[in-house]
Amino acid sequence: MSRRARLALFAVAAAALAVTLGIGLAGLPSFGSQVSSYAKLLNVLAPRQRHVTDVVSAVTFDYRGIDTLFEEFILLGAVAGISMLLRPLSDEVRELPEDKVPDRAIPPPSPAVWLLAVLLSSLLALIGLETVTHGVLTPGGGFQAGVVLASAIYVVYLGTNYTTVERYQPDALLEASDGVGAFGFVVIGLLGLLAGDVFLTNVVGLGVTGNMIAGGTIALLNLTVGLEVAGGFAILASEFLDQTAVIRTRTKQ
Amino acid sequence: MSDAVIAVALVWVAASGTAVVLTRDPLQQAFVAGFFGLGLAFLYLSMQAGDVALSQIVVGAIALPLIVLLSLAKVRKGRE
Amino acid sequence: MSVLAYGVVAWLFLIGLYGVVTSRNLIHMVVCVSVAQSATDVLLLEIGYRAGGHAPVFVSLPAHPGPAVDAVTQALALTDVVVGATVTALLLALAVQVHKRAGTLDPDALRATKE
Amino acid sequence: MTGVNFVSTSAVIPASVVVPLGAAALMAGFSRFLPRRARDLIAIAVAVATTTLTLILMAASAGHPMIYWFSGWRPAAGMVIGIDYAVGPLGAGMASLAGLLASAALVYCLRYFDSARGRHHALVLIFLAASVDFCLTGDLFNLFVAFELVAVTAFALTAYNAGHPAPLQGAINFAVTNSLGGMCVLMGVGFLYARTGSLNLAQIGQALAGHHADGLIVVAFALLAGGFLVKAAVVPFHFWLPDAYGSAPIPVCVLFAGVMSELGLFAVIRVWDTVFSGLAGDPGPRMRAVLLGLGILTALVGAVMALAQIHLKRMLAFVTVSHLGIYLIGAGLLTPLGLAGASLLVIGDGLAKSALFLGVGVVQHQRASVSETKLRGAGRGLAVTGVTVALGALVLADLPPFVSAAGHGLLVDAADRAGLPWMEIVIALCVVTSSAAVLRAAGRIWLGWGASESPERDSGTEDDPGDESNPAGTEAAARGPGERERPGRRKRAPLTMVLPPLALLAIGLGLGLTSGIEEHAVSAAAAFSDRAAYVAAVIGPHGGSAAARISVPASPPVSVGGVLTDLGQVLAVLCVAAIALDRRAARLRRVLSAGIGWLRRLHSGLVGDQVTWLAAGLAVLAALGLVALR
Repeated sequence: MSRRARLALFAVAAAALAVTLGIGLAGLPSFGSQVSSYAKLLNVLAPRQRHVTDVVSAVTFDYRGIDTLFEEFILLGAVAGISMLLRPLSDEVRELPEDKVPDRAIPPPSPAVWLLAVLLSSLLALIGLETVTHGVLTPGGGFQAGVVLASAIYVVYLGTNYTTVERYQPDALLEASDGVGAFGFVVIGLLGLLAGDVFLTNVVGLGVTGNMIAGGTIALLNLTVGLEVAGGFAILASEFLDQTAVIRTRTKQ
Repeated sequence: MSDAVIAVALVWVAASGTAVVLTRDPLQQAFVAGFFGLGLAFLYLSMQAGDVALSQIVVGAIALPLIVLLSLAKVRKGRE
Repeated sequence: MSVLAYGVVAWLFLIGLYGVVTSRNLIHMVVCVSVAQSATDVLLLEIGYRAGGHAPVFVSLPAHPGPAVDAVTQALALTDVVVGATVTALLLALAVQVHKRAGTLDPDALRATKE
Repeated sequence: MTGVNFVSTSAVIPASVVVPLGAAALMAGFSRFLPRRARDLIAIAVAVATTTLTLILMAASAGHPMIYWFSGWRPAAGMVIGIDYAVGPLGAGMASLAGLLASAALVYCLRYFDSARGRHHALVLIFLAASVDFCLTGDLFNLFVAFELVAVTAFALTAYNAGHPAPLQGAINFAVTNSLGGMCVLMGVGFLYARTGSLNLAQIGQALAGHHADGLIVVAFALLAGGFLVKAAVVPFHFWLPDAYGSAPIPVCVLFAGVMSELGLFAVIRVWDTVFSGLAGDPGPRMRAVLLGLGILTALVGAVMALAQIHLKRMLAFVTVSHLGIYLIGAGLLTPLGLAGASLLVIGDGLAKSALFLGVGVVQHQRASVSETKLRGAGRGLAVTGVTVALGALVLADLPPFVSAAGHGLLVDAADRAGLPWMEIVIALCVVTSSAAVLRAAGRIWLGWGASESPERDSGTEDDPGDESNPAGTEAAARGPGERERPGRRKRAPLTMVLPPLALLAIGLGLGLTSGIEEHAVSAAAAFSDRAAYVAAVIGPHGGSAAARISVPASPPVSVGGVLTDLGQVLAVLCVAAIALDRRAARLRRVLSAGIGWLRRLHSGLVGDQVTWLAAGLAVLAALGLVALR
């Protein structure tokens, strides 16, 4: 239909949708008035039963662990899908920036930029590791740390020109870390089965509440998710970078 | 006091969300989206949701802007 | 306060829909989808908020900390942020390829699947 | 029955999900190091293993539901803490169908995907694991996560041919509308959690039972049902399906046409039966009217649009939409008999539609076109595929010995018992029209009948270059992956492309001939829709009321009348197809196609229009919900 007709229909539909959402939202308990008994129970149970202080990571990795397993595979599927969509197709060729202009060398980045990149990426890597290891104590955890670790790799891209990145890019390592992270989550889940209990049971020693190595499989799952998310988002960035810098449609010589 | 902070965060989020939708040029929109993501993180923090605020910061400040800008670079490159 | 809190959820969702329907650029549309996605996160966290409650992190708390906020809705919102980020990345990859093949980013000009 | 502990700790239940996920993780991580042939074989082996696991679950859960609590968190004092799988025969049966179609698609892929370096194997396996989770889960948020996982893998698989505009635009329409649908589902989950404080289907249902539906519950139902109906491609949410299925690669169409949209319907009925059916004021009859209305509308629109298509894959996409309407009619009767009929139809038609897509894939691979008019008389060398396509069309029209006929019989009987005798005529009309479209295409391609249509009807079907299938056998790495020489009259189609469709039809025939298939289906459907038994099984004895023996309605013996109506339907299909091809009836065809011009213009393929229809549909659904639930 024409844009005007679409806008008119959308105006009516949006008004009706606003009324619908209004009715639904009006039925909610008033803002900040109550927390469900399920949540109160978990806030009491989790620190005692799982020796963790960050109840959100206990709920994410233990009480509702199968949700997080599928969430990790949403990320794995999306990364596999994007690397499939952005692959060089039959009418495209991978051409490094220099090959286009053979006579003129691309000016190397100034050493100051490279120094800053090295400092920043090591700092980001440190923050990432700290976030993942303290996942059971304070807010943070596998996913957030993974993206920070991936950003440590992005900063290296920014610090150098693309050809050095292309030469030293550990594609196989990133894909392997993506796959191993997801597979690790499944293996840790299988520990429960091997111990004769059900899938994803927390069979590893729970440690002492308050220190880093606590919560049994919760800490381990944090590590595997961090590994997978770091690899995944690094692949995401390198795929988009490849599309922008390297892949060109084959010129008909 | 915390209700006032949440109210400010809510207004910030609503205003910047509208701004994100109304800026038609994708490049400018990327910056407003960064501002919107920051507002969301501030709102989540004011509602005592540390984990979600951290992941919103991480996604909104690192992952999405990089991918949007790379897509724009590819799209702009195709135009010359 | 409830009207403002829940009103922002409905407003974000509808303004996101408006952005998608009236968009003239696929990348603009993808960011509008992520705005609508954030409405669901805000709703989940508002449902789990407890006035005067502290974060569900039980470390170095004052003597009488009072009630804690709902940790389950935070776990749900966490999953939702991940889903939103991955769907946005996938849509951007599609947008890049559409521009390469169809030469335009205007959704109304994409006629390959016309009846 | 009370006090019987349904909790099961058999490792088969988690294995049915963990096996494909683990294999997918390894495939995605290490596909560089595996030779291509090894990747294919591993993927097929894992898909077949998953199918056997789900079949074991279907058999084991025939008597009573098996409840599996993950992470060991069983309900404490009637309050659910962890996430459970409530394995029932119906859910496991749907999961087995998903496994079967995934295996058939992967076998077909041996000749097909080559330049994706094994990543599409990981996507298909994750899609399969998500479908199994979708069918078995007893947790509402886990249902949303499975919904998103099926959607994400489906977006990527649809746009595999990133070199052509049609698959990309189909994937964008599919991705935007389905992710907006996912947001609606999540808001519905949020509302129900705010009201009942639980995310478990049984506990929410128990908390809502007996209460009157206020504004929040009605809007929660509208959002949940709306989101799932977007995936189920019910009018007015169906616009994305022809764009996505019409341009996706063939093996992906096999997966989608057979099981993906049916998952949406399965979720709507699961949520209705378990959560909302216990509301006070007996909303059943009014909700039946809403669901039947949507089902009839979808069946009619799909059938009419299928007849108007000449692009084979878009035609099959509209046939899928039409049959989804018929399944919604069956399930929308909200009786065990209707649900049993719908589930047998889902299995029988799912196999037939997948066989048709595979057949079209052979034609596309050998003749590099999917336009019916261009392929007129080009079917000479592909006799086996011609038989498959014709037989598939007749099976869709409920040819007696096949399992679809049994499903159709149950559905018609359920409609009669519900006091809707005219429903049989509506179903027959839609089935005949959609199958006639496919038969007309088969007649034109293989027998060369019918005038070559005027080119103006040829819009939108520029020679579909098919997919980057490699010339048979050679890994043409030198010429860049996927390079194909101009396809002239190729030699015979490879066996791995011709056999899978026949195998699927044979399975449909085998199921149809097994005695007692109707009884199993009816008892499975009865167990599925019995809310009290489900709540008692999940929350344990002190939770729900006594699980009374499920009253299994006596399913009708195969009446001679049933077989006659099925045969009549098949004959009607042959006549309509003949008329459609007959030169003399050209004027009739022009009048008819002019009549539905407005409907064809509505399917503009623009994502802006489709999102507008989504918003309008949601508002209408909320209004209907208000009427039905209050």
